[in-house]
Amino acid sequence: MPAADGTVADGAGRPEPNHGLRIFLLWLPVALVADLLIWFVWGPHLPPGAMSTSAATQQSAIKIMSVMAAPVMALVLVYGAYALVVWRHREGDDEDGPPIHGNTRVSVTWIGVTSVIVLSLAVFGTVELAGPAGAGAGEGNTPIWRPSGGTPLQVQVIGQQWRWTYRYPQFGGFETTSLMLPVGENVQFNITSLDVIHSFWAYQLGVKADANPDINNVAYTKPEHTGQVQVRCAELCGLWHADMTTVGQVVSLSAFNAWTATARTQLAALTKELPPYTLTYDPNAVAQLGKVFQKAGLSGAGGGFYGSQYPVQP
Amino acid sequence: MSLAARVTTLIVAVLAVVGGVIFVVAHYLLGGPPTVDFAAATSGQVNVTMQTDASSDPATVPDHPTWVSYFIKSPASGSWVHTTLFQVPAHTRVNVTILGYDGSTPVRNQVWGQVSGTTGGVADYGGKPVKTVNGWNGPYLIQHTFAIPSLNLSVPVEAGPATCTTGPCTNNQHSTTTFSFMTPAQPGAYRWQCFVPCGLSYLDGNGGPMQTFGYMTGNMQVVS
Amino acid sequence: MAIDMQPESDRQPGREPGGREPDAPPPPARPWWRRPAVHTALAGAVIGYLLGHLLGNVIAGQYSQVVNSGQNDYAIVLGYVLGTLGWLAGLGVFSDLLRQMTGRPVHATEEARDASAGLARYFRYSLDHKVVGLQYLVGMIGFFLTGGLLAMAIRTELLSPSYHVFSSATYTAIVGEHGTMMMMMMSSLILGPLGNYLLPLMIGSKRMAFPRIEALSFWLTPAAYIVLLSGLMFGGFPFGWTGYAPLSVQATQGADAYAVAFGIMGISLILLGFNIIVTVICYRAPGMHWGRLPIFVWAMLTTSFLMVLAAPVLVGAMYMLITDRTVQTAFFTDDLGGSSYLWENLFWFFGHPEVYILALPGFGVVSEILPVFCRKPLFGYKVAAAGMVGVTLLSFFVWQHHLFDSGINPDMRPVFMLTTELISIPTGFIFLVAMGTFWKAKIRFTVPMLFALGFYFNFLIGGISGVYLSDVPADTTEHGTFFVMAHFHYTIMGGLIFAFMAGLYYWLPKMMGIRLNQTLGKIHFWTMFVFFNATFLPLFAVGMAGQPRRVYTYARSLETLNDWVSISSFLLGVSILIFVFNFVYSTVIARVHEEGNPWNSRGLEWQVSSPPPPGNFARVPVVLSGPYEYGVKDAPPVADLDPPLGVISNAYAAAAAEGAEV
Amino acid sequence: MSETATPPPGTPDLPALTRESEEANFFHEAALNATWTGVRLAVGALSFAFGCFVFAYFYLRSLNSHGMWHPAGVKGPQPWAGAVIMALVVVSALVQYVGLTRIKASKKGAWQASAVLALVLGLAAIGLQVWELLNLHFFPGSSGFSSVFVGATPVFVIVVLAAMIWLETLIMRVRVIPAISFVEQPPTYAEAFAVQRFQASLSAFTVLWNYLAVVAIVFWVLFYLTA
Repeated sequence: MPAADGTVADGAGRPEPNHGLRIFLLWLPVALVADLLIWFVWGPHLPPGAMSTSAATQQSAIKIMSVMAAPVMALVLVYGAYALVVWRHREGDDEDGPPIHGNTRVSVTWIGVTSVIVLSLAVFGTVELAGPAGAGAGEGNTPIWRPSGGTPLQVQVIGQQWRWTYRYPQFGGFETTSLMLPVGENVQFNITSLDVIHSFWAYQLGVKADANPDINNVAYTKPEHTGQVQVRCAELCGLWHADMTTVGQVVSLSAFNAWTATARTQLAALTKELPPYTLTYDPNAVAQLGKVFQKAGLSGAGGGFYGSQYPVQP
Repeated sequence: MSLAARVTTLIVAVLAVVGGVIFVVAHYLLGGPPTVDFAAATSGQVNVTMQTDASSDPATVPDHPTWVSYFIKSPASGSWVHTTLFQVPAHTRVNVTILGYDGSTPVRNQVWGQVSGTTGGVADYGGKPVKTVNGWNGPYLIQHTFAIPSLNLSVPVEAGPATCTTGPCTNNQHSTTTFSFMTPAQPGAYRWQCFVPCGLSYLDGNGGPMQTFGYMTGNMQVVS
Repeated sequence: MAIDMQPESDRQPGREPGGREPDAPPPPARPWWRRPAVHTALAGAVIGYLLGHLLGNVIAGQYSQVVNSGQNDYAIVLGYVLGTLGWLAGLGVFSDLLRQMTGRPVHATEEARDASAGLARYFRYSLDHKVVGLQYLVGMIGFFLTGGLLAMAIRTELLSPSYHVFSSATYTAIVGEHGTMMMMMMSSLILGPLGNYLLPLMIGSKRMAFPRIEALSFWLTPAAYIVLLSGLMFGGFPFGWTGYAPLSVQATQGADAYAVAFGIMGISLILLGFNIIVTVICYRAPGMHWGRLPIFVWAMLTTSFLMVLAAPVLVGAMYMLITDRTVQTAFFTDDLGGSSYLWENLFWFFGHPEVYILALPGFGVVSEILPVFCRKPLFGYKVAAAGMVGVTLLSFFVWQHHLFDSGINPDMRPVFMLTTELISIPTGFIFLVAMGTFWKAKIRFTVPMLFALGFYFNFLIGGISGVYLSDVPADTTEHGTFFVMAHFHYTIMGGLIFAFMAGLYYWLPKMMGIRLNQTLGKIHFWTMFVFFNATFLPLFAVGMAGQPRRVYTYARSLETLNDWVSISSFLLGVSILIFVFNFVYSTVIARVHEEGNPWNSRGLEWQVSSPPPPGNFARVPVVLSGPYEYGVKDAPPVADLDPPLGVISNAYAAAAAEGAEV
Repeated sequence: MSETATPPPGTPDLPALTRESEEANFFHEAALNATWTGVRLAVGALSFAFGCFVFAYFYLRSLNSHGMWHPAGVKGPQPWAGAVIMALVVVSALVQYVGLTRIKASKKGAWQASAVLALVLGLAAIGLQVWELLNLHFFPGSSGFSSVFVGATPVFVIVVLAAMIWLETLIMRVRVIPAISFVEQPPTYAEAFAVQRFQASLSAFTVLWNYLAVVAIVFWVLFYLTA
């Protein structure tokens, strides 16, 4: 057996090096440096930032998982690189490798370590989910993780093809196309849709919840800094899905109060026409439909897909 | 098989596949409505006249004559073009006149009964300025909305007195909705759409014409 | 007909009751244009489509929703269904069934003649598993290239956030076609070609269990392909491959193409998996016990279980979508007692196993190739097999991780988070197996090995990024963004496609007797590997920065990254073109023959000549040792290819006696 | 291999073992096993297909969105039709099963008669179900229940139709097999193979048909008894 660079043992030559130790020594600095970089350099800038409690939770979750993933990834890569360099086939060596069919100790260790990592991740994820009131994710209509304290600010998010509107039930129930939130207050988003499934994604707030027709989906957050919030739709909802964006604002409490007072007066005429505030809206239940029908030829309320069988059709 | 036979088979197969692809791509790219150009007529203001029709003449709109759709009056020829794409100059006042030949359809979300984003915050229904209408109850009934969401422009369009089903229509049985707005300085494509679910015979009224260019949605192309 | 019982009778001595005399001359051959093949199938499809369309118009032409909307979903769906049946009838799929129903014996004579015919047999309903394998191979490459072209179109549009090559309508249609083409047609990318061709060779059989079902499973795929693409002629479908209701109920006729095509492909998957499972269980050669099964066969077996059990739910969901769109049931309409959640649950109950339907065969291929080029036994064979079984079982219990933000069962999220993270344990086994096999190996960097190594690199990134998605808080930022998109492209494009390429370079000498050009292969690998990573690695960042999936426009600040990705993806396309050139050049023009065992492999499939003779083995082989005994001193040969009389009958007699006692 | 296992070929009546016959026997045995395995796998796949509708049934029922699962005003399908359809399928399965026990005692005629009866009963069930679907006195989308009913029953009809086609081929195939072959070994391999394959196919069909009878009962309970 030729020993080109001395790393491969031959019968009379140098002893087989301790490959395990070598790989460990190569891996250790790589993993350490990667983890330190992730924690101290990259971590504070990881998306989605720390503008709200839920965004901060997500940021820390991504950071901690990166810190756990980096050594694992480094181990596989360092091992792979070492193997490809050291255990590559040498010209003229036509013998097969050593017949190792397996190693129970190695397998059991591997399974044990991965199980521990995975289970701790699951526990960690659950704790993070429960901690800051659902971590900004949609929790359905009966949320089990709620913020402590009094009733949060209620903001209803209504998705429709292809725009978001917002209702503020605690301020007379006016409806507007702009999203305005006060800093430092708990916010409860009640998210619903009038037609198909959308997904309300307030990027900087770390809030994402599907807007389902006829279903109220609740998400909590608490903005901690003022600034702009990009709102997008994260579920393909038809032709103009990509354009279903708005820019929201997180402002001081006094500015928010001033805004609601103004909006309430300005939109008073419109608010009178709106249906009473509810958590979901039947897309085709149109008040005074018969009256509309009598006044002018009705063409296609609700599409008439189900014809006269539709319960709310005239 | 001989080399010649193999290569011949290969060439025939490649030609068949390429032909198929070209056919589909051509069908796809050559379709689509035309763009009406208002950018040429720059006299400080642009006048855009459109009409809505409950359904159309199969000769004019062979694809979906039963769908509700818009027509735009071409400034060059004065004829009605079946399209929802038009081109206007940037930072210019646009005066829009919409002739309503369609019957009434209630809005789904009453918030779209409010006029927003126009000059003066109003739209004129038959000459009367209006700020907010109830799309379910009158006194003005509405049929569609003309909305450019990125400009926060939204105008409910008044329902016509009769339903014209042979678009483009030229009789006087129509409502008239007029409003003005300023085009933005930034050139690009600005989508406009209708927020009244008016796709008759589609689930919740939101399929078909609501999602197809040339009917109830389109692009306003702003050029510098 | 659920199960076709009648086996081939051409090799049986003696005469079957009611059958043809063994010595009688075969019936005279009909001229080629009268024999069922692709051209008669196309004719059947056209006739069927027109018939179905006519029928639909007669049934539903007067319904108000048809008259008003100007579309007739009944006519389209019936056209597709009858067109598919006509396609199959034109191929002669039903002729044996009709013969059985009228009490005539099944005649396999024409198929037997086709086995030795030239190119024409590849255009027929052939019952030879080697023919079906090659049909699948060419078909799958064609479907993959179509999907890839659509991907190029997507990246072209995303070059700029403001200038649009396509309209948003065209773009969503292209996205939907690309996603559906890749996720549904590629489900049988490995099991179709490599599975059908190699499985009997690897387990020492001359055939698959149900040759007619095998051929049927292939011939449904071109039908699904044509139906899916025909959706473009109706304006496409605007809801991606997931088809979330009610968007898919309200869409125009393109949605019918989606539902019918996906349904047809689902049936094809069921049939493919069904046949493979039965073949593995019942057709193993004597001595090929479970502990000697090649790891690739384990992968195929577990994948097939996923196909057979998950795909029926897909077919059911597609069927419900069709009934909602035609006869106006209200499965997915909330106002009428349905639920949009029902679709999400049913779709992902299939959709998550589907992900492993795509991934598991890749694990199998690379694990199979690794020992050959490491010249060592596979490390932890049992761990590898157990990992595949574990993935199979767990994959049925993770589907709600696609719905973390949807509001469905929010209190169940910790459970699904746990199951999702648990599944990474058996998935991790493939890395344990690979690292163990590398230990003190003699790694040979051939083209198949390069692709296998590329697989491990890509799948590592894909797998680790999957852990982020399983965690609900992290997933809230990542769900529905390009991060998810990058993640599953790493597992599918970087995993499945790299494994497929590895398998193709490795087994093509076996399947065609032709070796692909190795220099071009190396160029292909390096360009594909580099540009694949250049394309998809930045997409993680793009997604994290807030770009949702399936958008034709995006934030201006992301333009540089998107341009980088687009240009890389075009170069990735060029590398696929290098592959296509290599494939065509090597198989059609240069044709360097390779008849022996070029990789010096111990696989049973390499113990016969290339391509294998009709019937694969001269005698039923008796397997003597496992397939990975590299470096084992005095290991017995893999199999006795010419066992003495009596050995085989002892094996099956014992098995039969054992069965009789049960 | 429960019902189909006959003594393996190679008994003294048959010609001596040759390489060809050994191989033919091997693949013959594999084919019998494949039939046994295949039908059980098919039952598994069908269970997931029907399970899809059962899931929809219970899911929509528990959600009861807008109170529209099965509102009081909306009629259901006719109870008598459901009971008759279920009874036809169950009786057909029973008749066929009884016939199967007779064929094992070489009473081929008894099985033939029972199989024809089972076929007629099964086709009658299909016919009645189709008639019911064509004469619904409610609209398919009028409630969650009506949707599941209108969606699920055609699937069941299609599967039953496939089973009936299979039964028909069995009836055609059995004609050429002598009754004595079911108790005594036929003189040639080919004939022995044909008999054993028929038996394997028949027992597989019985598994499927009995399973479908159970499905018929489940659907009857869901759609007519507890709706």
